Amino acid sequence: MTDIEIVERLKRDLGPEALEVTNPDRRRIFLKVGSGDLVAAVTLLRDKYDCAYLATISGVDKGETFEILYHFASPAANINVRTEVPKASPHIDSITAVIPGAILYERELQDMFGLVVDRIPDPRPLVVPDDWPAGNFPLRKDWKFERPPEIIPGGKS
Amino acid sequence: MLNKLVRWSRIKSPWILHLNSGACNACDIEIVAALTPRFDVERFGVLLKATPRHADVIVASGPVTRQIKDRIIRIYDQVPDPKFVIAVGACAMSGCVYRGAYNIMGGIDQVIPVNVYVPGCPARPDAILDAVVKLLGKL
Amino acid sequence: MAVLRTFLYLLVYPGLLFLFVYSTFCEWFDRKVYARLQNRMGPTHTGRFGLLQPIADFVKLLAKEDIVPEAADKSLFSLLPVFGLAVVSTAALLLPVWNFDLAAPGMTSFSGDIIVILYLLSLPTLILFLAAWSSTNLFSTIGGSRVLTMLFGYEVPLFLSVLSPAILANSWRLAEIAAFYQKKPLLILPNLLGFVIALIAVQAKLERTPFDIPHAETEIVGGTFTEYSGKKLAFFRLMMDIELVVASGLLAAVFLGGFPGGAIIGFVHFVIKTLFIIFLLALLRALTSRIRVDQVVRLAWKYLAPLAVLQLLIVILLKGFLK
Amino acid sequence: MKFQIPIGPQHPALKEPISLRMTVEGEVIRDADIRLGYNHRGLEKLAEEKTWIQNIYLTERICGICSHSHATCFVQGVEKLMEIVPPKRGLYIRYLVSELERVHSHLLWLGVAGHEAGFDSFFMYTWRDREIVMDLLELISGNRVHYAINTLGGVRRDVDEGQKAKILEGIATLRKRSEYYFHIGANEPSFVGRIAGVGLLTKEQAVSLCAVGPTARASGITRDVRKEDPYAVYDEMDFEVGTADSCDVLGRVVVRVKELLESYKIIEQILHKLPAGDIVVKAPRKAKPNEVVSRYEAPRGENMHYIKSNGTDKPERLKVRAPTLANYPATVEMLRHGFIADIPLIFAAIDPCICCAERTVSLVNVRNGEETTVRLSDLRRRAIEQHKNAPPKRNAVWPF
Repeated sequence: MTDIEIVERLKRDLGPEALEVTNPDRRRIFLKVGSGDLVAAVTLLRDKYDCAYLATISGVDKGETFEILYHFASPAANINVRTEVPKASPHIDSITAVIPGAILYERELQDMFGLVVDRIPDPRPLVVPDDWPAGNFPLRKDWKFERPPEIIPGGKS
Repeated sequence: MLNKLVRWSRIKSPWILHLNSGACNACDIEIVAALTPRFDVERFGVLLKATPRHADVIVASGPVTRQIKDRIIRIYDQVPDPKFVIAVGACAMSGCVYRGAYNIMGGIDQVIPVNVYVPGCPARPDAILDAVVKLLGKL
Repeated sequence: MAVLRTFLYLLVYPGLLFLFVYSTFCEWFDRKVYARLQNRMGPTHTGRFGLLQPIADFVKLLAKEDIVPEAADKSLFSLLPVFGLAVVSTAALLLPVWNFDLAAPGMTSFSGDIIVILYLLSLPTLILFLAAWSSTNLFSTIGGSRVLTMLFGYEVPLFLSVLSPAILANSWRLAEIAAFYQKKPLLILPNLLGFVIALIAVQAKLERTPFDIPHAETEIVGGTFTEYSGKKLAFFRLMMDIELVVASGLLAAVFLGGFPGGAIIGFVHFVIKTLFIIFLLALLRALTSRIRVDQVVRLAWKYLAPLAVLQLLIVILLKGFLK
Repeated sequence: MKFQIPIGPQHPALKEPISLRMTVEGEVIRDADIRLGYNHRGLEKLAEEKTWIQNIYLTERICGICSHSHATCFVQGVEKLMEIVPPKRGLYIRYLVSELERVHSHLLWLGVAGHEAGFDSFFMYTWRDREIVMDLLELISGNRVHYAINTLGGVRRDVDEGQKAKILEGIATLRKRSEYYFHIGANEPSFVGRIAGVGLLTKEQAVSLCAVGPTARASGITRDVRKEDPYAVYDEMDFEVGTADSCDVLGRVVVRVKELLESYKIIEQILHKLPAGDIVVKAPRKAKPNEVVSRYEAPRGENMHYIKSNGTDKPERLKVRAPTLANYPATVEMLRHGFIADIPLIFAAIDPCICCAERTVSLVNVRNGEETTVRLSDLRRRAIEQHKNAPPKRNAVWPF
């Protein structure tokens, strides 16, 4: 299956759910869906496109919204599903029911961006170190960090 | 006389504990490489020990992450006196490229006292050997 | 005079001082052989050829801070190393190298001393278990339970295989067994199977690879010794070293024809034969990887014990045939 | 009697800090829980504050063992963003180093596996021979561990004829030795007794838990980015993807040794085909706003970098997915119902590179046991179902 065929097939299968399908590079396909259609799209990819292998989930802080990318890989191509959620109500559905291996990446999203993943099997709050203050999400662009003062051993501090 | 004997034995038999506080593995594999036939630290009586209770010298590598800080102090306390710390690699000295990252507290000397610093990213096994020998020469 | 002699006997030769020197030498030998088999040098720079390395380790540990954990049973925790050292040193006195004279058996050579030495060799295992248990560390506890589990595995094959030469020699006294095989060296051969079994069992008793399960450092950190430091650790290490000497001496006395020829030549025999056995043990240590505790028990009961029984059978039949 | 034992964060089996909490019953593990965060350094945030060139050296220091992998994966992506094509010779040298790194990493792993199993002689011998490849890497790049040979648009150092001959010579020695180690690893009874049938991961489990690299290939999945998505020079090379179907630690040893032998083949081909010409082209300082997904087959499995640029000289977002992270769910599956004695082996079998996995993530794994039985998730049900179907070869037969 060539890239163009996959793009055509995706457009046909998903219909209006596919907001945008692009093919910027060899074997790289970016598919954009609404955040509500995500689980359906992932299920379709897994069942019909041989995409059981989820490479990772990346989040990007785009100011007003969070962009979330699910990177799938199949022998034919690398399909990246893109979806966006508003920063005001950052809710996204969990895909662990479809792909169990996604759990780590979803937890990472929760930790780093403060996204809320609905229906995640293990929603324990995961903060980076044990003593991490709540409400700090390091990968948000507006999160700033101040370095603690360093001690110079044996000298002036 | 007795003091001399004890000092001699300390110089001749430093047992090390390898402590990784969030390093990138490079210094760690070089420390392990120092045990292997090419470098072979056992010639000098150096043994890698598993528990802090048996060790004399802590060989620490890596910047200190926020999560592991308390554990490092606990491990340092578990080592019986007299104890020494060798900071291996640029990260253990100052934080190296990670200096300024939000989860890094800086070099290992921010948490426990350090006796010897070994520069290098990563430090070569020869340099680590040299550090152990120099440390013992200072006794 | 007799009191002085007893003192010398207990403290200098073949007592503590000699045992200390010889066991550290054996440890050095073991480490050196092990290192050479791995293409390394082993200790080199402490004394000539690194000979003083184990002594340096020992002195350094003596001079270190001694930590007793809060939760540990303090008196037991501190007493056990000394007790263990005493037990193995006592066992060492029973070796027939210091009392070769059959006509005038000393205090430490009597009929049945082979049984006593075997039991004295079992005690360190129990001491290790108690030491692990009293230090209350999780890893120590696991190590302790592993010590006991292994004890059930190797003890029976060891006893059976050591007793079969005794049966053939028709004696329960080490010196007599050794003398019997000196007279008829060919009879050593039927015991070869028993020798191999005893080697493996001794390896397990000394907790060396492939049986270093109780203190497997990649699994349970220091295992039984996790909480020990300073003097107590030094005593435990010395205990293990002396146990190595005693066990190899026992095997040499029983399987390799003892130590004939008076104080000097007998002593040379002792050194050569124990070093040979230590060499074999080091070889075994270098050539194998650690096995699981369930595999130890299975190995012991499935293969070692039946083979030891077979060895007994061979010996009994041979004895009937010789008569 | 059930009790919990902590493995780590400072534990001799782990050269890096991580905490495994095992619930054990006697010697049998009932449950495993992984707690990361000890090695979390916040690299992804840091990368947003550094320029493209600085980031090469930062990504190189994600991990010391697969340093070249991360740097190459990053550079590959950035070159696409900047729309520059490195010259052929530069590419060949870059992937020559990457194959040499695979050799060093797999030899290192073989030794560590031996060490975890208490087989120290094996460890010493493989590490002795690993020094050969370390010398070759030092010869090419000048460094033993962080080679720093990548730059945007090519590589920084050329290979001359003398070096070529040296590398070929070293590879010939290593090939002989690797075959011998393969013989030992697959035949030494006490070693095989420890690794056969340990750490089972069926093919279905491996697929559903998204395992990668040798862990997946030992379960019969032929997933190799070099073959599947041939980047740069790999479509010109002739090599096979080594797989095994025993699904246990022994299979992982076999896969890694097969990969070693394939790597020697690739190195020889690269050296014989090495074209003449430049090794580097000049790269612009900034990249146009765009995004790219860069994949790379590291020694431990697939590396993936998602890079987004915003027109400046710094990345908007750099997402690093290291192979070890992808293997953690599979590891928890493998550990369950194993023995305490198998923990270091199983854990080492994924060749964990905690520093890779943790540049920004913290996670506690899917939990089994009392707490989650209340809300029986689909994941847990699946895991149990699959476990029932696993072939009953948990207890290895003593091979005497």
